Amino acid sequence: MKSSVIVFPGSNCDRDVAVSLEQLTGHAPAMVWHGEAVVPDSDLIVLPGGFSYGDYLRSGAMAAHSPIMTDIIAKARAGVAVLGICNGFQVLTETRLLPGILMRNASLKFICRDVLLRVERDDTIFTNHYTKGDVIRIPVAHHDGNYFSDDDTIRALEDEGRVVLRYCDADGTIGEDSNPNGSRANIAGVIDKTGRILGLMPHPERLADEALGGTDGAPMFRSLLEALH
Amino acid sequence: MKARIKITLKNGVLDPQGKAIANALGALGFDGVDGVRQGKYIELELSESDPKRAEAEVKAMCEQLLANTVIENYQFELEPA
Amino acid sequence: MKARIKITLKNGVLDPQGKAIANALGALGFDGVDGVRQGKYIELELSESDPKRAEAEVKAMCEQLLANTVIENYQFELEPA
Amino acid sequence: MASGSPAVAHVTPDLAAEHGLSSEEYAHLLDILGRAPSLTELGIFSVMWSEHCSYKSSKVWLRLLPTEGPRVIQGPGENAGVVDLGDGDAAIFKMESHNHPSFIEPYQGAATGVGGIMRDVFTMGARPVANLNALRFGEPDHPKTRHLVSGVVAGIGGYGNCIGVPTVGGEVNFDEGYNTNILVNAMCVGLARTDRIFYAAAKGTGHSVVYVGSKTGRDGIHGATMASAEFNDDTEEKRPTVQVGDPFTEKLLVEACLELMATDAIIAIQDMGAAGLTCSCIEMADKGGVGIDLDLDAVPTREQGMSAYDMMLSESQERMLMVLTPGAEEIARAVFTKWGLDFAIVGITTDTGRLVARHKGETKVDVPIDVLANSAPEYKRPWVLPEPPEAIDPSDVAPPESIEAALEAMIGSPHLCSRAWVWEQYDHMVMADTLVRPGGDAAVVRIHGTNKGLAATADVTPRYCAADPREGGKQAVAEVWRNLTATGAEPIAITDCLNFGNPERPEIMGQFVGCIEGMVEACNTLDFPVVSGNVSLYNETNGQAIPPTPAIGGIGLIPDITQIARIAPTAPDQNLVLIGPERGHLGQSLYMQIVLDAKLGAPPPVDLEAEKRAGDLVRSLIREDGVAAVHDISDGGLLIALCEMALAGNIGIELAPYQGNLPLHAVLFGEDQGRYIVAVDGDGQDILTRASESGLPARLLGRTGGDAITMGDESVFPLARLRELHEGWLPEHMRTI
Ligand SMILES: Nc1ncnc2c1ncn2[C@@H]1O[C@H](COP(=O)(O)OP(=O)(O)O)[C@@H](O)[C@H]1O
Ligand SMILES: [Mg+2]
Repeated sequence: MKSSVIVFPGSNCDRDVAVSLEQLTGHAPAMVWHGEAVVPDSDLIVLPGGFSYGDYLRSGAMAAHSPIMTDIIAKARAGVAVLGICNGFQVLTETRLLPGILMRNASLKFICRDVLLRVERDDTIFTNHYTKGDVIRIPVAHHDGNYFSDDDTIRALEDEGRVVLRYCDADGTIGEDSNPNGSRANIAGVIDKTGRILGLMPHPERLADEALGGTDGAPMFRSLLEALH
Repeated sequence: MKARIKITLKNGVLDPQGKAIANALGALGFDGVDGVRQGKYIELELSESDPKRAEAEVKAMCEQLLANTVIENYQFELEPA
Repeated sequence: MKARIKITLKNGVLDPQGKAIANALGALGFDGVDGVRQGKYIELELSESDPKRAEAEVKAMCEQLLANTVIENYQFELEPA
Repeated sequence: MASGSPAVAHVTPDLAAEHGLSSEEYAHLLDILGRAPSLTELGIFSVMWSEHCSYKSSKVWLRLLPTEGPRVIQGPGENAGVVDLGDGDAAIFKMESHNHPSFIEPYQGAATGVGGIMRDVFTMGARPVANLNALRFGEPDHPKTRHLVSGVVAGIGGYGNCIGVPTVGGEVNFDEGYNTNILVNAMCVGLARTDRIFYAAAKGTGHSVVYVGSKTGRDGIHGATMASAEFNDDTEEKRPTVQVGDPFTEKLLVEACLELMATDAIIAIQDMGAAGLTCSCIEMADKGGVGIDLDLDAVPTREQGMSAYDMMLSESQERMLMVLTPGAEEIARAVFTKWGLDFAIVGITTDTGRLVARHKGETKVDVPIDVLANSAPEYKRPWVLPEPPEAIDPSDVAPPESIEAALEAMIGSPHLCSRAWVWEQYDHMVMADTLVRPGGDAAVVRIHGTNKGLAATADVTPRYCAADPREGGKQAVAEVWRNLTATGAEPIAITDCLNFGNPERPEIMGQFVGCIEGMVEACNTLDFPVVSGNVSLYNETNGQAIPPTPAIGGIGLIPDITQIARIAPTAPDQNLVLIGPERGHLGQSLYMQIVLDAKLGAPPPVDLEAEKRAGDLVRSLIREDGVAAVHDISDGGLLIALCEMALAGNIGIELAPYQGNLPLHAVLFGEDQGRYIVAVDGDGQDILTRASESGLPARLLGRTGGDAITMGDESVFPLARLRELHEGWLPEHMRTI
């Protein structure tokens, strides 16, 4: 499996996700500077977490216009798998590859802690190593993770089964108490119509190593390996 | 020229900051506040001096970067330097 | 009444956001931008209908909460509902 | 603004006084220059001789601190301290205060404090890997407190999160003594290779002096803005002195500096911190034994019409000064341009031994560097150390109405409640090496790509220092050592941030001296050298000084990350063993403060020899894989520590009835020092034996199990209730902001 991790000025989880990719897929990704014109031949392109351009103006807004994005958008349309984690998810919504937007958390505070997620789909290239209904523990760390879309879009997402992960409580119940940031319908991750582009706020790369206290993030990388070898 | 741009959230879009401000104002004892919306205000210094061209330029900047037109509206005024 | 409040950074205060926006606009090919300052824009719906009292109220809100007067200036207009 | 060459000046003794120079200091200045200074020169002397830059009141005492040890590569005197972690790894760390700016503008003050301390660390070649912060606020209900807490915490998070360095630890105190003088102390720990450490000494002449980072504005210009206003014809609004942090630029600066540091381009590098360009030039030149000629026309500026005075004294953030090897200019320029940062050659090193600065064709500064750097006044200010209070016998301290009531009041108090509301606003996991997150005794981060861990903590107990500065100074160092030990780390070295009131008052100077003496004793006994630090004096308002607060930050090494102890017991039926003395010391305890509303008596004495034996024992137990969990006992005493363990592990504890002679409340809430609770899978007998072989008291406390803390048949505290109290107070208190 060939993967590339895009490095924007201000990315700061680029190394973290590269470590997970290497450890869990056995292949070190190419680290690609945002100023490049093309992404090297890849099965998977990862937009990592961080604060691209300081997240000034709007999270992900300036990165969405980085030179490399033209090629990423073209490759995504041609079917290359794209994974946007946290800031990467924000970039994907700003480029409109994914619908909606990540607004300021309802608490207005940055929030960093483990959250519980219910896996809504186990038939995607990102989640086939989970089982539908699994409750997994993965950290979030964001200031702007409050997923918003208009009613029509939310309905379409639900109808098309494009919500892949939702914030939940220990027995999988979806409710306000388990919603860390005010996201509509407790949405933590959504996928595009083709099933090749996933954006999620939680950081699977942060709990994919027993030494860090958990491995619930690891199946995402294994899923990708199996689907894309 | 100077451009003064106001970027506001569209109707129906959730505004966590506005809501928090409304609560905080209430807590401070300002009780006649029926609604708060927070947006952005951006001032640009432009070297362009032709109002028509400046207008087209600012519009393009708003569409491409400054506003996210999925959720935001923008409005601007130009002022000769 | 409606209050439209603009909050801007005082002169001389660093504006990292404005700086980054200026760079991004340059990268997008807008090269006639000599300066960018980013501020906040807040709209309030007030139940007060007396302009004098509304003005005093909004001023107090700005001083106490909306603006950080150590680094920010504010300015507002009132508009009858 | 002043015009003309240095020889022509409007400077008067009055203006010198407004710049904070005493008449003796001004006379000394005239003597050094042999003429009146220019305004810019006056500004330069005033900042170089300020307490902040010159340490004039504290220097004589700081010399007492032990600064050497087998692992010390660089002690105090550089941007940060450097210690050896073996295998070519080095840790570089320091703590610094940003108290006053944080009181004026909590978000930006705290944010720029974090930015400043990080620059001190990456200047030396380290990648920052962990941030900590020690915060002191006024009473929770003081009208300013909520606003300050919320702004400071958001500012620390705002900066560190954006840069992508985990904020993994710290402490928070509330006390009326900080009502009008909060303390914001930030610590940064970085990792480097021992053969790639960068220093400030600008050796060699004819080398380019290079400015990188952000542009210079008029922000933060030394308190002299007021004075210089008189010289200012334009009637612009008064310049704000608050600096705004730009973490995005700092992130780029870290990456660019580290990229250039991988080459051989840099001879010397220094961040521009307090007193900006002035201080960085003088320090680099002085350490290298050279002079510097500056061309101020080349300095990147962000505002129109900046004078030499403005440029020399600006404290704009996110800037560095470097001296490059000949011919490396273009390599360096390419790196900084790639990262979108300003890069300018602003000067050259010379053999004149003088700092010369020219602006618009005029010489604005021409001063001897050696004298300027080394002639700052040094004061041995008068000091008095009051008689320490008498120790109070435990049986003379009133018992609570009930143990339940006391525990409820304490665990849900501002002093002992969970700080999760704070650290959840900090990204404490970014870099994916955080092995022990906030909430334990010390945080542990993995040394990237290795099997080694670095433990870090920051501690001091100001109420002990106030009651008895010597004992308090000792205790602060000992507690740091203990918190590191409790994770299994070998404590290596400390940094400090010494926050006190006005040193011109003998009783304040006495607190300072006492704390230092206590620290010296503890550092010596525990082999725990001081490698960097910072002094913040004049923390007082209207004659009301803060409690003496020598914050200590320490780091320790864990050679094998499979042998880390955490505070959470891991299963039911684990036995809990107390190691260390039980004397029921309640003087200056939180029991006394919270339950009896008093701050009386002597603080708990620290027996440093016993401390060392207890720590060494606990560390060996951890490394022999002999324990399931470890927690030290500090604020609030034994029962609070047990509750913290139970809550962390989400498992109850059944305590055996106490059979000794002390009053029960003294046993449960006494703050005797040098103690640990150890959880083990076995019966704990071997630990009792090992302790007695080390000459340490130890006893079995009880075992884990159930969902409550129980004590015989008498008392039951359901965990759920404890959790509600412990985790509820801070969010609830801050909800109303
Ligand atoms: N300001 C803070 N930032 C991050 N972590 C904090 C802060 N304040 C306290 N903590 C964390 O909370 C836990 C308890 O703190 P404290 O009561 O000071 O511990 P101890 O008594 O062991 O020194 C520690 O893990 C500490 O790092
Ligand atoms: Mg501890």
